Amino acid sequence: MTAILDVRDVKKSFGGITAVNGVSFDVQEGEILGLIGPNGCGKSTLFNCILGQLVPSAGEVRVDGKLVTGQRPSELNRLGVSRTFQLLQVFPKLSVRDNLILAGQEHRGSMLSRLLGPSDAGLTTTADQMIGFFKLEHLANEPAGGLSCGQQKLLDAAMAFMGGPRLVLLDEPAGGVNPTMLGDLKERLIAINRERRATFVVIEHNMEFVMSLCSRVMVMAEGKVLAIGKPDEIRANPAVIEAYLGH
Amino acid sequence: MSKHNRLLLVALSIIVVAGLIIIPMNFNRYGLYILSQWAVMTIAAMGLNLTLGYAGQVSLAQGAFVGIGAYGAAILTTHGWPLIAALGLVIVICFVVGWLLGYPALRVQHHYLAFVTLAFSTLMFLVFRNESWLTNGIYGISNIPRPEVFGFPTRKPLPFYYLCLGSLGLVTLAMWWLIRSPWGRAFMALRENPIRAQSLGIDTRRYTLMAFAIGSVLGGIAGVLYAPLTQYVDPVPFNLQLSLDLLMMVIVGGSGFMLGPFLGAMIAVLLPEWLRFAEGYYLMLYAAAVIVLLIYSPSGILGILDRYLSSRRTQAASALRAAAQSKLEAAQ
Amino acid sequence: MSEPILDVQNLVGGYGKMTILNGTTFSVPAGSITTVIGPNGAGKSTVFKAIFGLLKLREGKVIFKGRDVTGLSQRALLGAGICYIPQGRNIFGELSVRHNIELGGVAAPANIDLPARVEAALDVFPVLRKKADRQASTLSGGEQKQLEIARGLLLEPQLVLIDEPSIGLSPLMVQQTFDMLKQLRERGVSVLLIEQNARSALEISDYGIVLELGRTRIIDKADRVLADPRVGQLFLGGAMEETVA
Amino acid sequence: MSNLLDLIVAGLATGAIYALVAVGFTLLWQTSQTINFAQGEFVMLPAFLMLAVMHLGAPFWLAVLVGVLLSALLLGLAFKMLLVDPMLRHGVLPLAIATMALAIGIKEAVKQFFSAEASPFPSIVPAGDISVLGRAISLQSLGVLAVAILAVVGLTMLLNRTSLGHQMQAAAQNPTVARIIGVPVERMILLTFLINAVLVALASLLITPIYLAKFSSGEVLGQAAFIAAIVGGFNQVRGAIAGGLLIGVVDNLAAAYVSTQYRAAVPMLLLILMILFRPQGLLGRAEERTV
Amino acid sequence: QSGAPIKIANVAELSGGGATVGNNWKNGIDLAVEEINAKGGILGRKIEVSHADSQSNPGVARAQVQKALDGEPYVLLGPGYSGSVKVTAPLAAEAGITQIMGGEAAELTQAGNKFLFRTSFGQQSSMPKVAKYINDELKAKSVAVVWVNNDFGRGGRDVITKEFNRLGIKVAADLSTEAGQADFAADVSKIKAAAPDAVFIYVNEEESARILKEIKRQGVTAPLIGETTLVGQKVIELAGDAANGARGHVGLTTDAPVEAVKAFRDRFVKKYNYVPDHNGLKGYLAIYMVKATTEKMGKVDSKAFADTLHGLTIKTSTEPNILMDVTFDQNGDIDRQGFLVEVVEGKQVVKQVLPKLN
Ligand SMILES: Nc1ncnc2c1ncn2[C@@H]1O[C@H](COP(=O)(O)OP(=O)(O)OP(=O)(O)O)[C@@H](O)[C@H]1O
Ligand SMILES: Nc1ncnc2c1ncn2[C@@H]1O[C@H](COP(=O)(O)OP(=O)(O)OP(=O)(O)O)[C@@H](O)[C@H]1O
Ligand SMILES: [Mg+2]
Ligand SMILES: [Mg+2]
Repeated sequence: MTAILDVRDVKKSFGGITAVNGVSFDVQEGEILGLIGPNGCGKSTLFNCILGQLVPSAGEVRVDGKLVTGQRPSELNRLGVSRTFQLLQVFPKLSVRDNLILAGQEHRGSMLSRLLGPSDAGLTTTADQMIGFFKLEHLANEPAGGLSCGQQKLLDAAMAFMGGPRLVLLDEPAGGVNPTMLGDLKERLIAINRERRATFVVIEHNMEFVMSLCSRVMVMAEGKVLAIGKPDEIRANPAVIEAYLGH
Repeated sequence: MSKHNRLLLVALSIIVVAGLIIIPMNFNRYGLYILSQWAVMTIAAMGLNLTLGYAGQVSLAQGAFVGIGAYGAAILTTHGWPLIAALGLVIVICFVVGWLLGYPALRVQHHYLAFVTLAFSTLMFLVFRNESWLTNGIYGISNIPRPEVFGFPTRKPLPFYYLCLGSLGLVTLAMWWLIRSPWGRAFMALRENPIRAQSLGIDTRRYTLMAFAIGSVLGGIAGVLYAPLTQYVDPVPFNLQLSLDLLMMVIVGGSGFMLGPFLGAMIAVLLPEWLRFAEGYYLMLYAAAVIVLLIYSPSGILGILDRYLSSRRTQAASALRAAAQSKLEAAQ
Repeated sequence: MSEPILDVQNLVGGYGKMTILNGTTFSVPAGSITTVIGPNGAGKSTVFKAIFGLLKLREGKVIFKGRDVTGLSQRALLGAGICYIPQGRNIFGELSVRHNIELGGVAAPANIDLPARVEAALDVFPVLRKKADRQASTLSGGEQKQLEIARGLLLEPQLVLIDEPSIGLSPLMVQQTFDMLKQLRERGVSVLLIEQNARSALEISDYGIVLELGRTRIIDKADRVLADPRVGQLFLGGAMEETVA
Repeated sequence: MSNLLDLIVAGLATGAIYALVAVGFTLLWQTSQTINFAQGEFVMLPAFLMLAVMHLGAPFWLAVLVGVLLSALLLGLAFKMLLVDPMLRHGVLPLAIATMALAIGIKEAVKQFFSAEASPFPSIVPAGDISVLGRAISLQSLGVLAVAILAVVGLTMLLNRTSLGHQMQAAAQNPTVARIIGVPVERMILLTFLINAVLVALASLLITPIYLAKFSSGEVLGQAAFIAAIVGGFNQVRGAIAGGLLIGVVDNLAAAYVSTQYRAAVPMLLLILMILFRPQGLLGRAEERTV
Repeated sequence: QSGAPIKIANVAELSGGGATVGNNWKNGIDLAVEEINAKGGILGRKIEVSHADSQSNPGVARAQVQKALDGEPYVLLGPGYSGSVKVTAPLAAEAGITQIMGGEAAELTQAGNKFLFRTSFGQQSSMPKVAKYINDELKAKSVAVVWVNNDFGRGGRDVITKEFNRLGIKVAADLSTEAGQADFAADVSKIKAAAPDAVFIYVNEEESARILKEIKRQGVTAPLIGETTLVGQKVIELAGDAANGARGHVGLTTDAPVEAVKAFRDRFVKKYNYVPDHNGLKGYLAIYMVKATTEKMGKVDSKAFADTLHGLTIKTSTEPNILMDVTFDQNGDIDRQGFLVEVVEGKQVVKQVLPKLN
């Protein structure tokens, strides 16, 4: 069985600074991989390299065994790979509902049918379900820019799921989200993972969340992989404790 | 509530359209000419509104496309082509050129893009002026015939005005359809947050190029009408100033609003005419009016309306919020 | 309860016609850490903006050390001894890291030794020292947050308003930040904190406030808030099977 | 190759003028994120203010003084309060359009209240040529170049080395956050526009003797300066010098070696290529990290 | 209703690229109207002129002329740009209104329009005189031609190169320049490289001054010949001693050695505080053309106006303010005295008077 995501020896440097320094790992279909590491160790940069937002200085990225290094983010998204962002990334002047429809529309029909077909690409129901789940009903018609930080974070996550992706890379989805809602989010992720065999890679600093969600955890430090293993092993790894977790 | 609003809107548009058809019937030639000019400029501004207002791509080249359209129509119709054939050819040319002009937008944005399009605009002006074999250079092309539409001649001002108005109507319908389709939403995504858009599978390259191409086509269509309207084209009207004027129409009307260009073109074409009574001061008054308008509503005339609508919307949201039951109380 | 350093009385306000704060009232005892918790969109950040003069209030008053500071300019508030570290990313991307930190001292009185304070701040955050001359926008998310905290504390205020500092920080850094807040308290500085990382925050706090729909629902000692079963269930992720309203 | 040298020196002289106007452009961008399409008219106007004062019988030095003050008042203070304040928050375009309208207004006003004719303007730099690289170059051009360089050096020092400069930049990049940390944003923006106003008055004083006082002379200057600013790198004041000089020289070389009919286009085409390969401009910095 | 004012409409380049032209033209008109009205008007009726701005844009010009014609004026004045004339002339002709304009392009009067009249020499009559002078007096065999690339410059250039061809003179360099151009180094260095026997310069006043300065700086010694715009007082004022030696054919100039012209100039300066260029004269003369023609007809009749003006000779003896005797031919073209002028030590010196043809 080939891995759904296979990263080989990816490097990325900016001028003299090497942010990602030869990272290799793979993710099997249906897995939930956690990605942790101290601030500035290169996690987000690694995501950006995988997803085509940045072109890696070296190395290869494969999705389903197909080489995708250097492909544009939109092309990757069409392959069923979607993501969320660490910093808030919504469409501030569009309504919450339009944000969600937008997130799914390119996965429906052809370019032409999207011009001639219904204006919501048949996504209003799906979008409203998402809105309901994240308790944003009263804001559905409000511009997304007016949401609170935590709400925008949730909207960002919701957008990542609108296209029915097979692989989702989440960059700190829990940051600023209320713990109760976070519990719901975790349940939801697990449900999607079970039902649709969707695969997740999650960057997160919230250990409780990572350790209870992920089947495997990878630790990065200074642009390299420090350790990779089951949550319990990682929690007990002295190197990880020293570099990242603290006492 | 919203159904009621929609009904009101439909009624209002019918009144406006009827007004535009009936009232000018007893206008003099000058009035009809100015109104036709307004219709033509509205079409061009609608194109720029798509490129700039919806898709967020700054373009200072819209005037050049009006020029391409006007010269295309002038050259072909004076060589005996029917205007409709010229229109077809112009649409193809503008689409292709607009598409190509979009490529720099894939690499650079904002003022750099403004510069690239400005350069294109300058280049086109020089081509119109210098390539005399094609455009008759600075002397321009005169005696451009007005077309026959379904057997009706439009030589007289009134029928020609109806031709312009009809074209405007068709373009508006097409534009309305485009904007409310998923394409329209994708264009806005391009403007709001291209990075997020890309990661949602929106092919920002293709949409950017499309925004340029379609916007340019509208510029070309406006040009095709401009040529028989003035019956004479020379390079001067299609210099950078026209692009800047069109930009002004879009911003003043309200960029990113469907009806913005209508009002913007009204300000740019009709307002100076109304101010003519002030003789030597009319352009000063005009400038002052534009400035005051922008001070009052920096998001353009339709920004005022939008502020009103959105405040009504937030009121509704506020009510929803107020009605929400406290979880704590529910738990008690 | 000791003498309050900050007294927030019956704040009513919001964005445009949308009312977010519906009579928010609470006070912050001097020399304490007070944590505000509540669901997303409850209006926590909005309260901070209101206190710091960034929101037009329709009603209500903000009293700082017995003085009405409602609607004062930010510079005046900084001068009075309040500083505010907002949520999200708030750096000047095109300036260097060092210049960003230095800007934290803009409102400082003339007699303090700014360069020394900048050095001290860089000592607290070694990552920033390492990258002091880089353009701030190139920092990673967590590093940017550290930069903001360093910049915000440069004036050595008497009251710190800090909105979700833990977002994006590694567990080690969260610990350090909380330790730092504790140290501030030891020096007599009062801290008003918003946290979704509510358990850890309440553990270091003296008081806890639960904010919901723009109203303060519970104000109590932190340990009592932590122990309150309703709070645990609704806002600390205690129970997962919460029913959707 | 003396011909080539001639062209380069002449191009540098013209380029210096563009550079001097462009400095204000880049300054406004770096310290308030605004684009002033009336910058050319801003340079044109002070000369007329000075002429007006001279018509009242005042000596030249007094006219200059009054001109600079008036321009600080009109193009600095009034401009900032009436146009910039209400529009700054709404992004670049509304203000840019308003300045386009303002340009029309200024042009028309000068035409109406002064004259549509060009009039000569006294030079504070002695007229006459000196020989540079074996070619005659006017002292006036050298004066322009010197002031442009001084302005750029001064402003660069101010912006990059002083806390005041950092505050100005901070106020431009993120006004809300700047306010939160105590930057007096209003005052910084005012300062920006005052500096620009004094700069344009100075430029007017130096350039008008060469370009003549004419209501329309701002059009060419403004456009050239806009282009120079972009080429040099919008976000760096020093880019204005490089951009201005480059445009001046390339324009001359294009006219001499490519085509006079297309002379306006040749430098632009070259520069488009440059922009596509180096989008941040000659001396600009790369745009910041986006994700 | 003989007391009602006579309505005349003027459409000119009051703003945009031609603003200097248009405003001079307008001021000239206003001055003449003021004079005539002060003396009781034409046939006892006052003149009332309306001014409209074409923004130097043919499209706008068309609108304004349309508007003016809808108001049924007695005569239409302007525009000054040939392109704008071209787009408006058919409208005036259709309405049967006489149009007295400022354009100088050769072709304007050759399209058989019976209602269009010039106020100055068309290029088809001025350029051959310049070419003849270059050929006969300077005996130049090769000439560099510098022209401004708009309808004015291009038109002149096209006519004169045709003349050069006819006379067997070689065009050594053909240099187009831009309106408002500041830097002529490249153009002059090309002239220098071509080493012509003479340089023909056909650009506007300010650019004339700039190129003269540059020519001096680069040490080009060939004789410089131009038209009205090369040797005007304005150019001399702006170019200083670089203007010395420049020669030109001048059809209409405020510096003409004619007393009436000098008096006009003084009146103009008194009213407007600056010295007009030839466009100021053109506007002034346009109004006196209307006066003379109307008085000749003895009635205010817009239908008969054009017919009367065709073939009419207006003499200074009957109408002193026409300044110089002038005759209009069947095309609406003009015949009048001309001058060959040289700048000597900062002064215009008339070298030769080119008499009226008939
Ligand atoms: N565009 C850039 N230019 C220069 N350096 C960069 C750039 N982007 C990232 N870096 C550097 O690369 C390193 C890794 O950054 P990255 O954002 O990947 O960290 P991270 O692991 O996501 O950290 P955090 O947990 O704080 O988000 C950092 O040191 C950062 O300064
Ligand atoms: N700039 C704004 N414009 C309009 N509405 C806003 C704006 N900012 C916040 N709101 C609204 O105000 C409400 C409260 O927002 P606030 O940011 O105070 O929430 P919060 O309690 O801080 O939430 P979080 O925990 O997610 O940060 C939200 O419902 C949001 O939609
Ligand atoms: Mg990160
Ligand atoms: Mg918040």
